[in-house]
Amino acid sequence: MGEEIERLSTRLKTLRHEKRRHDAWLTVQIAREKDRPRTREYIALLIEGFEELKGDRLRADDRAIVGGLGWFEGQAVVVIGHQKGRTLDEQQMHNFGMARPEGYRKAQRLFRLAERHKLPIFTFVDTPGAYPGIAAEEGGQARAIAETMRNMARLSVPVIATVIGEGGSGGALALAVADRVLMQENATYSVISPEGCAAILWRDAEFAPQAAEALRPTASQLLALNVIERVVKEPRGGAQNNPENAANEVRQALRETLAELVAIDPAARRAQRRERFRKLGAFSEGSVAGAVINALPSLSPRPQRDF
Amino acid sequence: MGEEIERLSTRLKTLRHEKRRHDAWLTVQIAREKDRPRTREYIALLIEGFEELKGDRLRADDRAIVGGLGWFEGQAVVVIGHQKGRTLDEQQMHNFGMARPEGYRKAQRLFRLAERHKLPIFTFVDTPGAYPGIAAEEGGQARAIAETMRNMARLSVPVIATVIGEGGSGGALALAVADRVLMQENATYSVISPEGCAAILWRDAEFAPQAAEALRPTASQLLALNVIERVVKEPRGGAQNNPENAANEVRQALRETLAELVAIDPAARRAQRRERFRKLGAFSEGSVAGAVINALPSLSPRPQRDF
Amino acid sequence: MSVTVEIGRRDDRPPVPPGGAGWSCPKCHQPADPAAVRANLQVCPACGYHLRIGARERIAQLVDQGGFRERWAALKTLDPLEFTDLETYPERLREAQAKTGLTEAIVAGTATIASVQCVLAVMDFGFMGGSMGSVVGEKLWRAAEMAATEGLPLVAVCTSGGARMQEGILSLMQMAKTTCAVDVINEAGVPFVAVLADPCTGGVVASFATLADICVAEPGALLYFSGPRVIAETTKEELPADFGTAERNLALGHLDAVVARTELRDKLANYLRLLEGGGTPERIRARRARSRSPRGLVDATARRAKALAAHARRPFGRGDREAVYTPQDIEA
Amino acid sequence: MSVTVEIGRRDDRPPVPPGGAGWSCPKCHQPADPAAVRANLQVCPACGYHLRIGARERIAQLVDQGGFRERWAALKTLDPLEFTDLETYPERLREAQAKTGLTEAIVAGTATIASVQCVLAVMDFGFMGGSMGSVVGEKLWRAAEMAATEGLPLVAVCTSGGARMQEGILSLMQMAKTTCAVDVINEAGVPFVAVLADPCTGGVVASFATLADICVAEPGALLYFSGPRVIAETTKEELPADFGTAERNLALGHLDAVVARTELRDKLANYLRLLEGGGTPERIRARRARSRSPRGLVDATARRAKALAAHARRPFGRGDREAVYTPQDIEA
Ligand SMILES: [Zn+2]
Ligand SMILES: [Zn+2]
Repeated sequence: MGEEIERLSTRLKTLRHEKRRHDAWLTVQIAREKDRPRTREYIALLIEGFEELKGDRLRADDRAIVGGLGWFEGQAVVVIGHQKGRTLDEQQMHNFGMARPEGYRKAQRLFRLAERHKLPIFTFVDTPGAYPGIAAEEGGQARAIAETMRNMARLSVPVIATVIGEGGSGGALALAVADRVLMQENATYSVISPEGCAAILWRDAEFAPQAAEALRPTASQLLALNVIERVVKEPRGGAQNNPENAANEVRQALRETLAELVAIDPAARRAQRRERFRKLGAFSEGSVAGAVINALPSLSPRPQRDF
Repeated sequence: MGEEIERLSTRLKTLRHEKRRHDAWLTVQIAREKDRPRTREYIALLIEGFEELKGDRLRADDRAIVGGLGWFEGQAVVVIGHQKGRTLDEQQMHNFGMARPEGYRKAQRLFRLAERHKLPIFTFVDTPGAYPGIAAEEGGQARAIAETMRNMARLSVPVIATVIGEGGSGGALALAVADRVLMQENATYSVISPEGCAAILWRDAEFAPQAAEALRPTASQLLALNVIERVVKEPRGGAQNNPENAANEVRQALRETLAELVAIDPAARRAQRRERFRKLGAFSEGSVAGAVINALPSLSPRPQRDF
Repeated sequence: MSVTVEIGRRDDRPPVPPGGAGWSCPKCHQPADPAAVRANLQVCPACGYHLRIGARERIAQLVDQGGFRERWAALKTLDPLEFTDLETYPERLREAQAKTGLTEAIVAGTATIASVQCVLAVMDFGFMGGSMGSVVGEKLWRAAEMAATEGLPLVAVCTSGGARMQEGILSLMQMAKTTCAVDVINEAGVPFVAVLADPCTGGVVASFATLADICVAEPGALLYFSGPRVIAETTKEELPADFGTAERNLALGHLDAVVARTELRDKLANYLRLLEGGGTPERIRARRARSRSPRGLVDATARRAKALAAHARRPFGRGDREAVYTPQDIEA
Repeated sequence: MSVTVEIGRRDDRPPVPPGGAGWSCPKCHQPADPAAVRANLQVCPACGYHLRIGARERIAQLVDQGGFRERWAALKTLDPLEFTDLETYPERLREAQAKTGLTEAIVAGTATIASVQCVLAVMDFGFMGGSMGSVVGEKLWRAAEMAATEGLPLVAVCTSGGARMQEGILSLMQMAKTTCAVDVINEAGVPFVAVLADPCTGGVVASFATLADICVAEPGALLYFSGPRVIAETTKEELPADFGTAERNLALGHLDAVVARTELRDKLANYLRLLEGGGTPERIRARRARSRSPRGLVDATARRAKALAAHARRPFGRGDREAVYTPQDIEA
């Protein structure tokens, strides 16, 4: 009987493991779902009187990032988000949501506009990553991302980032140095794509599902790691099945989060934002017993839904 | 006898007029003199331990503007200037001192460096104007100049501009929104080149000497118009005849002007800088008798030197 | 010191499009009834070509009925350099005044645009090519200062050939002066929106105009610092056919939007309301009190009234400050 | 909590250039005496090719004799994601530790560089490709905080392959964390100079490294966010032969200067003195007092002493403030 218990226990472990892998990989697929609502859809559903503001004031208007002004429940806000597009034409026009330095600099100049006029900022994150082209690199992609993060960190106005699809690497983080990071149930956020990770560490992109599991890119996992503050529910099967419903969930999360942030003094808010990112990391400080810093809550993945 | 007086008086007027024209045009020639010391020469003669800092942090390093850090009499300063070059090779390398947007943005980022570390700024102005090329235009020449001016206006550190050669139009002014503007005796500073002005208003560039006279671009004339604060002496015949001596005159002017500015509270200094430019202009406010504002001192040109 | 003049909702001397009764569009060559073109805000009904309009017609198009009070109309240019080319500067000024009926290349005052109160400054290309001299600079300064002092947004409609050579170096200095005026505006935290109309070039586009919070242009407007002739002469480069157009500038990141004249009024009002959406409760209350004056609401549509109400609801939260800028605030 | 370790002026285990006794330059293929190459700071005497060096050798090259105290050496990476690919993360860490003799990809502490006191953080490409995980981020944070608190400049020598995938999202977050650390530095108004050594890529070059006041690179160093392989795979573009080199980046406006390793120490000292040249008299007096400690001046040359004196003379004037930045200070 002891043998049987061990056998069943091993089998259960394997199954759970496979389920985790399956869930992670499935979420990656849903996050990339072609029909998933994008930044423009959420703007249309959440923002009244939206006025798009184009250009980086330097050399280009990057259509992989869309930005402007509009009313959110009676409050004027600045909205900035990656724009992927749905049809192939749209996707090409928006470069699949992969921003160039011009896009990040457009975001920066909209931050300045928001700061000057004390307008809260909503960002929507939905990108496979920053565009890896020669002109983008040579046009200062690295520093453009760094500056965007620093300028977000410096803002005195409230900033809320919502990950609505793929949150890919530095190109995503550049719009997410926020007071609060919200994340839709089926969105992902990771340091590298599962395929990229598999190609490097497994030396074979076919191991993407394994990499997806290892990277723990799902909303519930990131909540456990304190990387996000809130998981935003989606309609069964994903936001694409009912965009209005998905938008309403986002609306409620934004409303409650904004109310929370508005109640904080701007200087304190900025200090807390910095502290939020300061705390992210997992390390121990050796010799001293019990001096483990930044220990994390359990990471055992909790089942989120049934398929 | 009355007739003779009239005749002589007319003749004298004509001769004075011709002398003014001659002087103005001659100064334009000296200001453009190929061997005249340029920004780099003054840096070498005035600044110890100069460290050139390149690049706009966006897309290029414009060699028409040179900038960096160095010691001026024991005080660390940021130095920024148009660079023309002397030999044809040098001139081409520096694009004849005609800056592109990248050059003005380099100046802006050096302003930020100066502001962050509370370093006074010296600028040297020596340009026929901003570069009128397609890429420069489309890369935002207009806004680059506007932003540079605005950012200079906002600085809390002391800023001294010295016109050392040609001060040509907006391309020159972009580095001259300073607390004090100094100008070498044979430098010029004007809204348009005499040739350009003649081509438009006389419809013939041959009238450049007439235009030069009309534009009143010389240091003594600009002093009378309150556009500059101080005329810096040059060796007989021009700075090129004795660069060390010319540099020593500049050094003394910079030393005295900096001492004056350092004694002012930063906020007051900034307010005064704004007021300085606010006052420039000549207009009257109609109906009210005696309400003429911004009336100017006599403009009768005083002879400056004998040739 | 300043004189105020009322301009009605419709200019009583609207410039008839070129060609009078037998007008046809200079772009698409379609004939049209001049009255219809005027009613279409001097935009060709067939192809959307935007005709140039003077300052007074522009104001009439933008403001609510009776919604403009001119200020600083008594400011007059002097002749500081005693400038003479083929004519004297005073002669040129007199000709421009006779031709346009204006005293200078800019008209400024307080205005109500679709119920939003603001300070409005409008340039006139017909007056010596909209060139910027001491009076243009001074009126812009005063407009900016009034906007800052009264907590009103500033709207500038810019069209200019550049600096006014006849004022020599002093015209160049207006670039710095108007730039400092923008700093006054920014420091006060009030909105500044610029509309660039055909053509907007030289010293104006390289100073206050492009420093606005929101900078839009009319379709087809030509915008550049150095013109095609200077570029061709200096560099021998071949210019693209659409060089300097508003549309090309939009793609190049230099404009927020290209806005058709027929939509300009509503867009401006929305921009201003949105930018004021982050002001302090005090400022909003003050604005609201002003906006409630009967005149201000005469032609407010239901949508506008709703936006206005929403605008008033907007609580921003504690710690919000009036002065946004500090001396250290050097931004790109 | 932190442990301090002394590192001498010269590393007692200098890495022999590859090939040992029979060394020849990987670039110009000229043979050279390894000892001569080491004496030349691991730069080929024939062609100037800069060999990669580890953190301890770098520190030894830069600091004055006895002029480094390591801090925060006890910080150890955890395995927050229980990450396993072909090996577990703890296994990879142990291998890296065995290979480099370091606990992590960064060594940080207080230093004296040519008599200038500073906080120094040096990365090591040999440790898991200089990848940035939680410990790299935390050490940088502490270095920045110490610089801000003690009024010392920060020098960071950066070489990295990017984020450490084995820490998943937490490695990505170090980009934001180190960026915030730069904000701490800027707010305190202390200088920050970064040296980019071959290679410096990915998350490091897209966060704190390129936000330094002065950002220089060693000759030939490769610097990029996305690497040639990713670019080629994604875009099929053909890369220029010198893609990503320090020299090309200099021409593209991304670096202040390219500095040869043999000049780096003196340059760094000059940069730091110049950037401190605008500090308040109080800060300068405090620094001067520190610099006067016997150790600080041991190998100060006459030139340096003169600069130091000049540095102390520098009066900046009244109204000078310590905190340069305000929350509103959003700069490009
Ligand atoms: Zn037409
Ligand atoms: Zn070699």
